[in-house]
Amino acid sequence: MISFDLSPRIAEMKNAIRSLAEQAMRPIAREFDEKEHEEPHEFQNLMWSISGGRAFGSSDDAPNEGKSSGPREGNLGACVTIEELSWGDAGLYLSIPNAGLGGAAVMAAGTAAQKTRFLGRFAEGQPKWGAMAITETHCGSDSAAIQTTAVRDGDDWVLNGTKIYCTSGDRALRSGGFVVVWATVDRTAGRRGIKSFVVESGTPGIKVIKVEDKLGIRASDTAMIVLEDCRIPADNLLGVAEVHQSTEGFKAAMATFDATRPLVAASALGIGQAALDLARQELAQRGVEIRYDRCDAHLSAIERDFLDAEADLQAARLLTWRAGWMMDRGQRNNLEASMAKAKAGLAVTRVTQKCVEILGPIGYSRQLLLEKWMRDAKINDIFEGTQQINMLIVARRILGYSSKELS
Amino acid sequence: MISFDLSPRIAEMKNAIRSLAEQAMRPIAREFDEKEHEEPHEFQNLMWSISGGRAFGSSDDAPNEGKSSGPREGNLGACVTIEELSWGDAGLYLSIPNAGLGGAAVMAAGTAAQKTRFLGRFAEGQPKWGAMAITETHCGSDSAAIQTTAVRDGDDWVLNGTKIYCTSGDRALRSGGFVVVWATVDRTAGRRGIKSFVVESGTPGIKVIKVEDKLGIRASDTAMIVLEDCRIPADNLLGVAEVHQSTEGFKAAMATFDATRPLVAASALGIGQAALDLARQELAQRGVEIRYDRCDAHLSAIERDFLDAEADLQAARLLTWRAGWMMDRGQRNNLEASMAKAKAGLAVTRVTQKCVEILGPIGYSRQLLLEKWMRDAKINDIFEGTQQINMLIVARRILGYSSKELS
Amino acid sequence: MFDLELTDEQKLIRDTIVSFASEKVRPIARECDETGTIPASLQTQAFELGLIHSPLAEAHGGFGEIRSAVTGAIVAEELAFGDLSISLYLLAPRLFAYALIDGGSEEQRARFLPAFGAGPYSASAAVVEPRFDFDTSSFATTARRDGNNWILDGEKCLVPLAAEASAFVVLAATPEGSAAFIVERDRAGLVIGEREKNMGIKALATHPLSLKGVSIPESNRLPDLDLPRWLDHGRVANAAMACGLARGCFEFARDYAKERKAFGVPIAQKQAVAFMLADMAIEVDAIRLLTWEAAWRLDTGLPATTESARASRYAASSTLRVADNALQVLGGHGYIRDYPVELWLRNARGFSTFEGLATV
Amino acid sequence: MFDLELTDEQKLIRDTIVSFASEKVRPIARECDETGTIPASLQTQAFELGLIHSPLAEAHGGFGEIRSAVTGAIVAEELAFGDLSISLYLLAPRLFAYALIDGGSEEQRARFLPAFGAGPYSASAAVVEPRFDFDTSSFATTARRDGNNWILDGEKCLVPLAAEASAFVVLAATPEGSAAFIVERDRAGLVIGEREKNMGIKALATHPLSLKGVSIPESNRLPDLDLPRWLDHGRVANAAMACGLARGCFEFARDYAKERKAFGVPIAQKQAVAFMLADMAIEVDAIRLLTWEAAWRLDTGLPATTESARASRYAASSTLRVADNALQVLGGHGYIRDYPVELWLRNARGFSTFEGLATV
Repeated sequence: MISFDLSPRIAEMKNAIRSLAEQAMRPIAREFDEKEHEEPHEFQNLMWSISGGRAFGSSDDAPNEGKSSGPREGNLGACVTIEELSWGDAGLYLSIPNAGLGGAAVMAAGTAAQKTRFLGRFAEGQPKWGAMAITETHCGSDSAAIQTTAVRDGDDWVLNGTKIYCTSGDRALRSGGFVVVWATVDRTAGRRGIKSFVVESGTPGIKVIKVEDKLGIRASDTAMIVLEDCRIPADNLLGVAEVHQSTEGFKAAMATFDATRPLVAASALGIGQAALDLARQELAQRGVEIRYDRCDAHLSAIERDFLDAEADLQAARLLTWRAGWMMDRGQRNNLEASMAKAKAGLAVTRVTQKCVEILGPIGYSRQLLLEKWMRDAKINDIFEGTQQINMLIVARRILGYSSKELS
Repeated sequence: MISFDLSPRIAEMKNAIRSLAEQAMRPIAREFDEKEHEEPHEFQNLMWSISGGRAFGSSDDAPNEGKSSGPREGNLGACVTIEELSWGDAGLYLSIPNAGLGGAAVMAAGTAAQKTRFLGRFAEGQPKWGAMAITETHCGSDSAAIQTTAVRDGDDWVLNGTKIYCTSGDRALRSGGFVVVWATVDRTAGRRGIKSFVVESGTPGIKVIKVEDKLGIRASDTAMIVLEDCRIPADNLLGVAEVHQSTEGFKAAMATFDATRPLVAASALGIGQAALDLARQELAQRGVEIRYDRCDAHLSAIERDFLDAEADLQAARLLTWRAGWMMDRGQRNNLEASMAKAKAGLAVTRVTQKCVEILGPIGYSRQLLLEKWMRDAKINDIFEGTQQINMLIVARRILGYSSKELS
Repeated sequence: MFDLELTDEQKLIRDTIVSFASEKVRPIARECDETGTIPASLQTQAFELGLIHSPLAEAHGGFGEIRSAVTGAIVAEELAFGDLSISLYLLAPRLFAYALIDGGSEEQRARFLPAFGAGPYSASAAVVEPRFDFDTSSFATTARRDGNNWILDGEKCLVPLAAEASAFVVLAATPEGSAAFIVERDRAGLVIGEREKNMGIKALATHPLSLKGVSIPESNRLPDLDLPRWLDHGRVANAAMACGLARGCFEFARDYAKERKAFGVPIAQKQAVAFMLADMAIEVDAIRLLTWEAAWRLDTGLPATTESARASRYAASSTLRVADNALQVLGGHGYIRDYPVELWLRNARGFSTFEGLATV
Repeated sequence: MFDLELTDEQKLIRDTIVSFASEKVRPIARECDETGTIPASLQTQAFELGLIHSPLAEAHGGFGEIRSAVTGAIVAEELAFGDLSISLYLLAPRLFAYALIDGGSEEQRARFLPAFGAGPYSASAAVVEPRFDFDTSSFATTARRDGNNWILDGEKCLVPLAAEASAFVVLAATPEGSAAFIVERDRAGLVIGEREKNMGIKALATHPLSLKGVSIPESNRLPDLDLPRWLDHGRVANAAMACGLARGCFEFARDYAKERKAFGVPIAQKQAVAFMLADMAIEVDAIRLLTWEAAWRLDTGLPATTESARASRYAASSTLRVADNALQVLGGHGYIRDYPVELWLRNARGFSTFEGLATV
């Protein structure tokens, strides 16, 4: 039956995370924007201790897995949680130690043994990060064009190549975590040749050569990683042996995104909501209240902009929740995940830009966090599939086209 | 030296046409919207007598051609004139007897002898129309896919095929005018095979089988024309004999659009300006004045919408004037013509839709002409190259791509 | 907890309306628009579907069903997918009936509702006023006390079914705030004006109502109508209809774009067209989710003005964009009346111009 | 008659500024943004170009050139194509100098202008106030008469060159309307606040100015300044700079899109990208034409408030869209600071937040 109620468990979690965001994230948000590349250790340790290393939003966060005490709602829960964390600060959220995208890839494509082997470490010891390295200097959206190679040599794979834009890549390699590296076992085979490999922290031949300076989300590390004859055990290839021969490896890895795109969308929502909340509050302090049940002729330009921005964000939120809810029900959500990501990425870009404008010189100033949120927001239109890539996926799904028919 | 002044000649013409629009067009605009397919004879006769059959905006309207008494400004003048006529009524403007698009094609691609032969009739006798037939049921933007055939048979060409969306096609064939028909002399040759042929009124084998019911511009006739073994003299093929062997025929015909797209844009501007003028006047009557030098925080939503709409239209107007001005100077304006058409088509669509919204139930009512203008406006985003086709042309030009490289 | 699955009953209702809309409504939509008439037989069919009277008390000839705004939104979307004018035509009597069910006195219900239970019955409501700055936050139509009577003065417009309705619910400002009154068609001072001519919803006859010193007894005032709530229901219904219209546009443009070839391939294979269609698909879902959220709040008794106004506003602008883009995808075919898209564009433009016309 | 051809002189000026912007400005823009400083040597070069002092009377060390808003727009576009912050930095002294040329008394000109003719000289203007609803239609900063003096009170922000300027033109409301006053930096009650931190234009040092009972003599009031006209000039300059910034974004994104390959072809061959670039190209030209139109009206003495406000407003929103789309075309590369586009997006967002900062 149609309901927009969050379960008591999720609602409670939402409140708890909101408090955390207010108390542990907001106060240091500006600091770690300005001190780019410095670690918010205290916050990271706190989050490690709270979460027990579980990734917010990786599917191991799903409650009741295999139990019968209630419906699954782990993905929806993750959407709500991540929104709240990003309401606190999106850069700090991305700096939280957990298995991250790398963990999601292991969950999506790994064998049971691999899950145990690679994810177990997140339940113990010091904070750790997992990361995923896909993008290369000359290939972004076009993952099938990856140039990084993996060559079988006896019981090992030997990896060579350069990866860029690897979120948390530096931390993953410094912390005892791992990086999931997409590489081709056969450059002539296109996407059929693309497999994903787990490279653990401490493996010789992998190193970070640059951590990027960015427009926003500066508390998050974005690494450029070089692999030079990086040798890893044969069974660090994610999935069963047969993936070697098929496109299953690529598909499984791509399927990671069906789970993670709603989470990126959720992060976008948090930033957008933060901007709206602040703009409303600042306007209220100046005697401007937003009215909802008026026609345009009775609204000020600012009120109308605010209403439109808020509606856009709420539309994105509901699309995001739907994508998470479908995942929880075990339904394929490839279309809905891309819808949510496309809508939320664009909405948060516009919402934050508009809120800065609404507040004028104050909005543009670094006195408020608002301008930072506008900078943070834009990444959501870019990473884990740009706006354009997600629109392409939506279009293919609604039209029933293959990636060859609509490219 | 940069100037936005209209020459006295154009300014005077503008005023004269505005009076005409107010007195001869506005009063009958609603009538000939409702009586679709009826002829506004009185208006047409008036225009025939005033213009001497010269097409507003065909390049034979350029003053001082070959004389030295001043710079050419015929195209810019036509832009201004057509805007005023369309301010009066775009449907009636399109019903004015003249050589029209067919005449423009003769001017662009015809020999001197052909110009005399086909265009002379517009200086004498009863009102006549010229038309151009390009579109077919299964080819719109893709003119190179034309299926209508022209086969050489002795001293004749024999044409077979069906054409749709031929503006003034019915009137051209009833009035002693002509239709320029695009047909292929070799279906396997793509655009190289496309040539344009003049089919005169009264030629056996050409007939109108349908006049379309439309959303707007209902005073204009939009004909579906069938050619069945329609036989025309060999030298009704526009251009010199060599065009037969090259793509020049196609290119010359396409070049027609460089001249006519700014004129379509100008017509769009007239509709948009009419809507803005009316909205401003209706608002003023209700005590709402538009202020220009205020920030958003001091504007009502309606004022801001109005300002944005007006600015969009003015931007389109200046782009349109530029394209006409370049044509007058003999500069290639393919890029600028498409810029103007794309911008104006979209602007007028939005401006009229917005004005209807601004005036609420009154705007939606057929008591005012405003709702008609919204219906009329949309054609400008479609005919003589849709929005998308014009954006494609702009993109090709700025990127230096061929139509193969960017399709 | 969060759930987007319809109940089995809702699915059944939806499937029934889908059939009705595709078999009875869509096929006649163009003709109705061109002729400006809707066959009255459709009202009989709507009655058989229980569109109006199922929530009436059994004593009044209904089934005593509990109304659900969510179910109402599902029904309205599917009807409007068929045709907006016909959808408004069939649902208009609800404007009157539901106002009485929700806010009428026992006596008022007994006086008017049995007619709805007995068969198709025309009654309507007069909400909109002919002003550019009309909204439901303040009415220019006034009601003042005169002893035991109310005197109503003002101008209304866009009143559906006005030519045949037996009575109207009229919204007016009183010194104590806005209120709703029953005005029978034969009351002195009530003049039903000439049929309005609008750009869209042309199949639906709407009329202006002029009230000049119309005197009605206190017993014609709806004593218990939560007017803001009733208007919220109206906004949700509007948004749901916009969703149906937008979905119609999207599906038509999608199918067309897959069929229509240019430059050797279906135009849907061109990114410029494909992205427009993707945007349309996203917007249809976005409108529906915002609408359902507001509807769900109404059903659960939560405050819903923010959400219903948001859904209605979003739906109005988004549906216009969808319809405009659908026309653009069709190009020339979009502009001629052999295809339905120009009709949908005209109808779509209506949403933001007549807030409050439709309800529940 | 209508003409879009520059004069030979304008072409020469443009070419000079193009060289300067490409050789001296663009190469240091990123470093200036990151460090928050602009080399003072640029001011010397700007002086050599005559950017500020050429319209001064020869007696004041200038060339007595007649100012043209059109030429000014050409210069501002090219400078901002180099970098917005540096452009504002170099042009800021005009805020002061031109106000005196246009509206100062003989005595005021003799007192202040020779310094501009002698070499780089810092003076500025305080226009913007730190309010969300600031615009130039009404100032919260007040000036009231006190005998032969004026007492100024209020808060200003976004004042360029404030740390070094010898004097400011301060705009304030008087009982007779808005007026402009010269306030020397050492006047009692004038406090120059800490350097502001903004999202963009970070290379340019701006400061708030606090005026608390600042007393200045009547002779510091600009007697003949047509303030609305002066503000119109400012809007045109703003719009011209926005055009330069937008053009920079467009050209960079266009070149990138032709180089960058995905799925085997340059991304510029994908309609989604190509259409974004086409839109950017159209917008750049649209901004320029609106700007030139307003500038031409100023030069010919026609009323220009409508046109300059329109150009400025259009430019602000359009440039933001262009910059945002440029970033989108670059994808990940757009988001990192190795590329200039993120800097341009931050700067572009400034236009609608600080109307009135810049003037010819």
